[in-house]
Amino acid sequence: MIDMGLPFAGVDGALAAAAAWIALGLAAMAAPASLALCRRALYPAGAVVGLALAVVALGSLGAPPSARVLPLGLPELPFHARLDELSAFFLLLLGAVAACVSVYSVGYIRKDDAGAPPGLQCLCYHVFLASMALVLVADDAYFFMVAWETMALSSYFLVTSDHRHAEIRRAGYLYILLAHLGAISILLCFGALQAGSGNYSFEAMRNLQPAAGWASVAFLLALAGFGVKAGIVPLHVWLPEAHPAAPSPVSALMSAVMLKTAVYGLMRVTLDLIGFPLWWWGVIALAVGLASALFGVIFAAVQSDMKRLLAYSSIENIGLIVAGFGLTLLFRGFGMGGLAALALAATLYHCLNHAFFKSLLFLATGSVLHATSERSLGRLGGLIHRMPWVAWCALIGSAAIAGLPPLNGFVSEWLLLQAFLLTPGLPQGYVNMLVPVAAAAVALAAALSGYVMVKFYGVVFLGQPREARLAEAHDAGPWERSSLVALASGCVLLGLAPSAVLAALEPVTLRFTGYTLSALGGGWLFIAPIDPDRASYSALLFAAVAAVLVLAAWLSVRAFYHGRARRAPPWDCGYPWLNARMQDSAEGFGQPVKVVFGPAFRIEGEAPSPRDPRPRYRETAEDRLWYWLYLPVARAVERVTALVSVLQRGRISVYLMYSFATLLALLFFIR
Amino acid sequence: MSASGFIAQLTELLIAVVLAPLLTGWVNQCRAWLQNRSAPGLLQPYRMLAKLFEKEVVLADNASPLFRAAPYLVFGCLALAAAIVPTLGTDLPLNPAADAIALVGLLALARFFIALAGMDIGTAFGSLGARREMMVGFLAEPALLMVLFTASLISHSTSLTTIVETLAHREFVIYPSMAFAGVAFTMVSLAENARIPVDNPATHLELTMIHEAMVLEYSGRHLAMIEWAASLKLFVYSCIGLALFLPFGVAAGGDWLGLVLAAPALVAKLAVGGAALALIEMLSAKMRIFRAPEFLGTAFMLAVLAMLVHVLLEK
Amino acid sequence: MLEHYGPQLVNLLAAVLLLLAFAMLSQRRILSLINLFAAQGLVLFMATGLVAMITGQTHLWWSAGVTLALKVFLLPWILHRLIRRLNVKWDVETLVNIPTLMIFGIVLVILAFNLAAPISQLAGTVTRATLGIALASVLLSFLMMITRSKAVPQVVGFLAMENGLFFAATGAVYGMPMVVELGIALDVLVAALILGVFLFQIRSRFDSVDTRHLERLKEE
Amino acid sequence: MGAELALLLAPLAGAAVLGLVGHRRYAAELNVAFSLATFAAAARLVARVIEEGPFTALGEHFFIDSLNVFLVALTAFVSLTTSLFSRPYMRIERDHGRVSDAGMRLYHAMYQLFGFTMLLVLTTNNLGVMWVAMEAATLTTVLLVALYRTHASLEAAWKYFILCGVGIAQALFGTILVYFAAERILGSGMTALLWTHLDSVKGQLEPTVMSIAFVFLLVGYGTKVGLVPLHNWLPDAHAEGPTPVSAVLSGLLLNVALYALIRFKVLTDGALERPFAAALLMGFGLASVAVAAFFLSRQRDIKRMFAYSSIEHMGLITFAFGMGGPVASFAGLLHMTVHSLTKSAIFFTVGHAAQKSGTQLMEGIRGLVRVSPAIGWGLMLGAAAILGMPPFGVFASEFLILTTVIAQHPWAAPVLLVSLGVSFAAIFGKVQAMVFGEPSAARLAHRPALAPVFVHLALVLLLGLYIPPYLADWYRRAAQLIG
Repeated sequence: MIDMGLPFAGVDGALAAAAAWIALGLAAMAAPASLALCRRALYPAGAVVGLALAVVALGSLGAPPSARVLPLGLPELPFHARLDELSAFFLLLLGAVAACVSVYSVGYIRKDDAGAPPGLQCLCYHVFLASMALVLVADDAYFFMVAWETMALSSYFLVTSDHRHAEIRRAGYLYILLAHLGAISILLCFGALQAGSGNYSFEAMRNLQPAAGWASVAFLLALAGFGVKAGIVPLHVWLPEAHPAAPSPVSALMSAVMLKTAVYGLMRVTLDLIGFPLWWWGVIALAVGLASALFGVIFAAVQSDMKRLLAYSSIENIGLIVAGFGLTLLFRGFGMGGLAALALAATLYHCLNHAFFKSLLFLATGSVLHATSERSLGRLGGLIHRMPWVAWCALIGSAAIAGLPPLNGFVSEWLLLQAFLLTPGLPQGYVNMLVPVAAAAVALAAALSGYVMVKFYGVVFLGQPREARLAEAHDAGPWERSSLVALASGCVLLGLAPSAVLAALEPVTLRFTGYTLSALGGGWLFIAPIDPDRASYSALLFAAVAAVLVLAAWLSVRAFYHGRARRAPPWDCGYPWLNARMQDSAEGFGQPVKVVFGPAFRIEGEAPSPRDPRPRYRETAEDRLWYWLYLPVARAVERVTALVSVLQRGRISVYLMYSFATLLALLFFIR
Repeated sequence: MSASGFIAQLTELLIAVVLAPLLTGWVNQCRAWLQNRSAPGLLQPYRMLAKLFEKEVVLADNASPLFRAAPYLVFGCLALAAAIVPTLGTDLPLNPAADAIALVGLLALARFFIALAGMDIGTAFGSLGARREMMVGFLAEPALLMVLFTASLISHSTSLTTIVETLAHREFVIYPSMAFAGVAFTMVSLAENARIPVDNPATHLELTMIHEAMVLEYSGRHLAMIEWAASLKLFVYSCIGLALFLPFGVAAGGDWLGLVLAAPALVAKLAVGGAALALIEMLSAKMRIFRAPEFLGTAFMLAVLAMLVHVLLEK
Repeated sequence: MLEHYGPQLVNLLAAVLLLLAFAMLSQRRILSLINLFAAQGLVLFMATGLVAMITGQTHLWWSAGVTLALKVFLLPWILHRLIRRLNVKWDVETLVNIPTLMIFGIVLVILAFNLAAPISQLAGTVTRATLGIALASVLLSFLMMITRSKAVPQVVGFLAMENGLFFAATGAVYGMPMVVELGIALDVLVAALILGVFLFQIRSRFDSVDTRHLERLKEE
Repeated sequence: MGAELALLLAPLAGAAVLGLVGHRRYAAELNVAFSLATFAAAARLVARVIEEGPFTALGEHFFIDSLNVFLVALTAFVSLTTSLFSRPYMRIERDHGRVSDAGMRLYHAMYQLFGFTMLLVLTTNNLGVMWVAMEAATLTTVLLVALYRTHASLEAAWKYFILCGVGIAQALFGTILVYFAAERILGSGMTALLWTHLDSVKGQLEPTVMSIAFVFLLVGYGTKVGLVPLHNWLPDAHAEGPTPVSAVLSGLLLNVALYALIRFKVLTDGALERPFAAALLMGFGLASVAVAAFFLSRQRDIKRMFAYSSIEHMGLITFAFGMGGPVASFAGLLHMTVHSLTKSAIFFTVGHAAQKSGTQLMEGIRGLVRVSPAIGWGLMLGAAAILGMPPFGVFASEFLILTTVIAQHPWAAPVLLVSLGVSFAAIFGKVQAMVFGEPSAARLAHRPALAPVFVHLALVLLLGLYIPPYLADWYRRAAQLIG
């Protein structure tokens, strides 16, 4: 396990990083209109800070928790900050991703006179980063909520930075509204946890043991509140709207890190503050998570906007994470520490992986967006020839997110499935029944994500360009390139060195489940979560052998035969008039999923008649939940409003009558 | 790893790579007999491979490096898969490196690349084939995984060799779950190997073809690699089937005699299996492409059912 | 003699006050409404004076004087000028039918008495019974304001309510301290003046002082 | 001695002077100067209370303690900033010909007089005088609301006058009853109306009388606080008066009325052992929050919408005081402060926004950040603050209130949840539409005064992150007083 002594307490380092980010943001306000300032100085500095934060977090993973009280906040309740293993892990994630995204932003931000001035965006960006860091180190309810809502507000401003488009405004509104509702529910969760003691510091909540009833209320409130931010079904509606609306670096940050802060909050409340999860909480989390996973991936498969597709895929991954977390709770609830450790490790591992490949893909879409100013899959294609760097990095990202060995996505799914395979040991009949179904759902989601990624990559980067102007597309600049490469290599490394990652995760699992994985065997080359005889996996060996075999095949073909190749127009079964419109469109590629999972969608569209001279085909697959859940609520509110406004009809004698009636009623009431 | 293990591993790999086309040939021959046609020679696949290797490659103008790399990647993946599955002995050094889940992942990796290669040229057929292949994949892959899970629930391990040892070398027990799993596995392997009733390797009808549509643009050595990979895939699936359902005769760790005896046993089992496959193909009719999801959905459900049955009856 | 009859007289005046309140409640014509208001002021003045005589509290004389000046002369005069200028002098207001109004008024009176009864027992003053009547007249003038749709009657009702309050102060506690009395009186005067100004402005805007024209600000 | 006198005399003198020269060019500066003087006096008073603690002055006619001194400071401060804001604002109004010379004179005089009456309500020790001053405040603001002499403004002023006049009359009856109850212990005369004396003997006050009295006072002063269902005058008056007046109305007058109510609540609680006043306050507070929240989403006039938001927040404060206890009362006082700061800031921006786009209807106001970023961001941040978005101070108080509610009265939590959610949806949706998007606004004749806006928001932000110890002590002491 990694242990590098820090000269100072980890929490101070984290707070310093947050302060530095805020300072950078404020510095941008010195010259809000100057692009050069942000590009030359602030974003690079931000990247450095992110790197430093990552180092600090890595260093304090092994170290004992460090706490600090700031002279801010409410009189009785100053800001408590504390950095324990869990915070350290998520801070590591934040720092690494933030560094890459900041580097990318240096190359990404352009002069845009219409949207918000660059200085303002820089401010919001860095405040966003800082608030996420503060969320992760906050150690009392008030500090946590302040950081949490600041995060929501700053990201809202980032999402709406180009607010001239109505749909972007709508997306931002939906986002901030749901975020606020979630925040209120989190607030109430803390209110339930402090149980009338009036002490809102997490320390106090840790110490006092709420009654099971209150604890369950708190858990459900937390699941709802953090679930909104994480985007689990049915609270996900804001996510596919907001992520595409935001500038790509922001989408990357939101998807890669912000969703994880919600996971962090859920873990913090359940495993740490409450401390004694009940097993049925795990069942709920499991069910919700799997539902989100399937929902997300199914909807991702039918999207025709590349950023929406990635947003839905985020819902899927978060679903898997929540499912893994539910499994952790299940094991904890039945007191199986070792298995809980396994599930927790898988969950955290997947958080890390998702942070890497999802930010990689979002940044890649950002480069595509800049090169082609096109987001719709229907007008892209063949970019692997125009922008090879982006294309190859994106290939790694896609393979990783599809959960293919030997990349990182596979490792976490492998661990997760292992955890599932161990559930038959549970002392609860119905849960045992649940397991095969759950495992099947996970497998199905994984396979479908492969489908989605083939669609995404194939339509964007392969085939023929669907528009003429894609020929002018240029590859990403050096800054963007370097950050893409960094993230891609991150995906590879996380995939090839699982034992190191698991070692880094040990302190977390040790603190929250009392067990570690490496204690159960393995070694540096193999990972064997339970025991080597039961299951083991060595990405390195695996990849090496595969590479050797591929190379051997190639070389021997070269050796025994020849390497001659002739270029010619595509054959296409001899059909001579091939053009780009003959390829599958994004909708076409989604068709099988629409057919197979028809009931999940609310499909409407029209097909052209056979002898239509200019045939047009339109089909939209919408989210049923929108019509089942959200619109009815809105209508109900409308109705109540209409009812209430009867109070204000403008006639003065009626008003007088109100106060008269009130008076008389009260006079009766007291007699 | 012991020397014997290493040798066993190597021989397994070589046998797989060498024998795979033979299996394909054998299946075709059986089918021809059943359709009482005069069959092509047993070695026909080898001849075809040799011919293709000799021919020069004709590449589409806009073929990307991915297109050229894909055949080798696919071949490598399937070769590795063949190496993982215990066919002769169970003392394999590669075994701890990759278990059943990794095996499925490996097959998925191969599918991923072949599908991307199919989309690379941007022809109507290519993307159509890729789409259908992935459609088959996203139902077949989890089904296969569930089948393997059933086995690993029985043997409390996902490592293939442990599974085989459990099934082969303990006293014989009847596992009802394995019956479900067997049916599911058969359906999956039919679909995965582009066999009737899901696909028909013999035709190039755009209405029906899946696998062939993806590889239409390939020629020469690339096509050869892909064909070889296809027969390797058939071989791998047959071996998985044998390992799960007829694991008898596989040598336990490191006894040379066992290894020597295992080889003929394997050949015999493959012969039977191939014949059975041909028979199934004979008896069933090609189904419409959108019936395929139902077919595979059934397989998936059966596999899940198998797990449930295990949890219910065999605890 | 005075000690003996004084309280009874005060109670008598209180009864008259209540009677006047009912009269105002049922009065249709604005002109006579104002006269009734003036009469109420007079009764109030007499009551205050009487109490002052009984108790010999000097500041009550002051407030009696103020009442005379304000409620009997100044305000009625202002109102008279007002209605002449607005020439709504002969305006007749159509109200909800009077019997129901009467019944409701009686209910109010009962409530007020019930409410005041326990308090009056505590009162150390000779005129303890008057509190209930004062409360009743306050509520009655409130009711009157509700049932009137024209502006001037509402103003009158407002001022009548002030009368009731004054009477409550006098009857229950021999009047508030001087400063407060004066302050209240001043407020009432200013209020009346402002109301006058308003009525003219409203009139000049909508050439009518019917508050039914004042119903534009509302929620659809 | 002296500070409190200056505090009252400065605005009075200001009213007199501006009554004469209020229409001159320099009148606005004079207005600012007098407000500044008032603020200076308030500051001195604060300093004195900090060092000496509560004291009475001018023969017990005035009483300064931690409860009212912070309100005095707040009032003086906000009226100062508002006068700064009204300088350019009223000039623009005058250039647009909406206000005549006489109007300006009236405006400035009444502005000062209004300040005077509020300070009198706050500082006086005599409950009768408190009533008189409250009525006077009504009268002055009535004139201010009617300033434009338009149909709407006259209607609003009339309703305001009648409703609040009647309400205040009930309050007078309540005051008389309190006097009645006190007289039996303290004897007839002035002392029976002095709050300090009443407070010392509150235990012996007759319960029945006090409960009836409190009902009348609640209906009376509650009308001015704007508690549902006595609130009907409030949206009209806020929407139709000049914006500076709306700012001081909802930023200060409501607070002052609530202050009066609290003074009586203290007495009533002392007299009754059962939590009678508390229950009433909680009920009315909750009703106001819920009803106002649902009113919000139908609004088309921007000032009207924020008027309803004021009702909501006053309801929340009342609810907090009703809950009582150190935390809730603390939160209520904090919320009073941040609400008046934030809401007045919002009205400042709203005023300029309306002037820019020449309409108060929200569909006519679009894309403010593009035309003038300062106004746009001011409005956006102000709205975020008033909606309880951290790190603004409103969140601090709402945090305390909500967490206390969950712990003490869980049944009320869902109501508050729904209301807060609905009001957030309504206000934020409309504000976003006004601030963002394609602009629809013109240039202004005079440079808008936005310093006040950002000063207020900065203060609110500060209170969200850090509450200075002496301020916290005030709140605590005041909270103890309220109980």
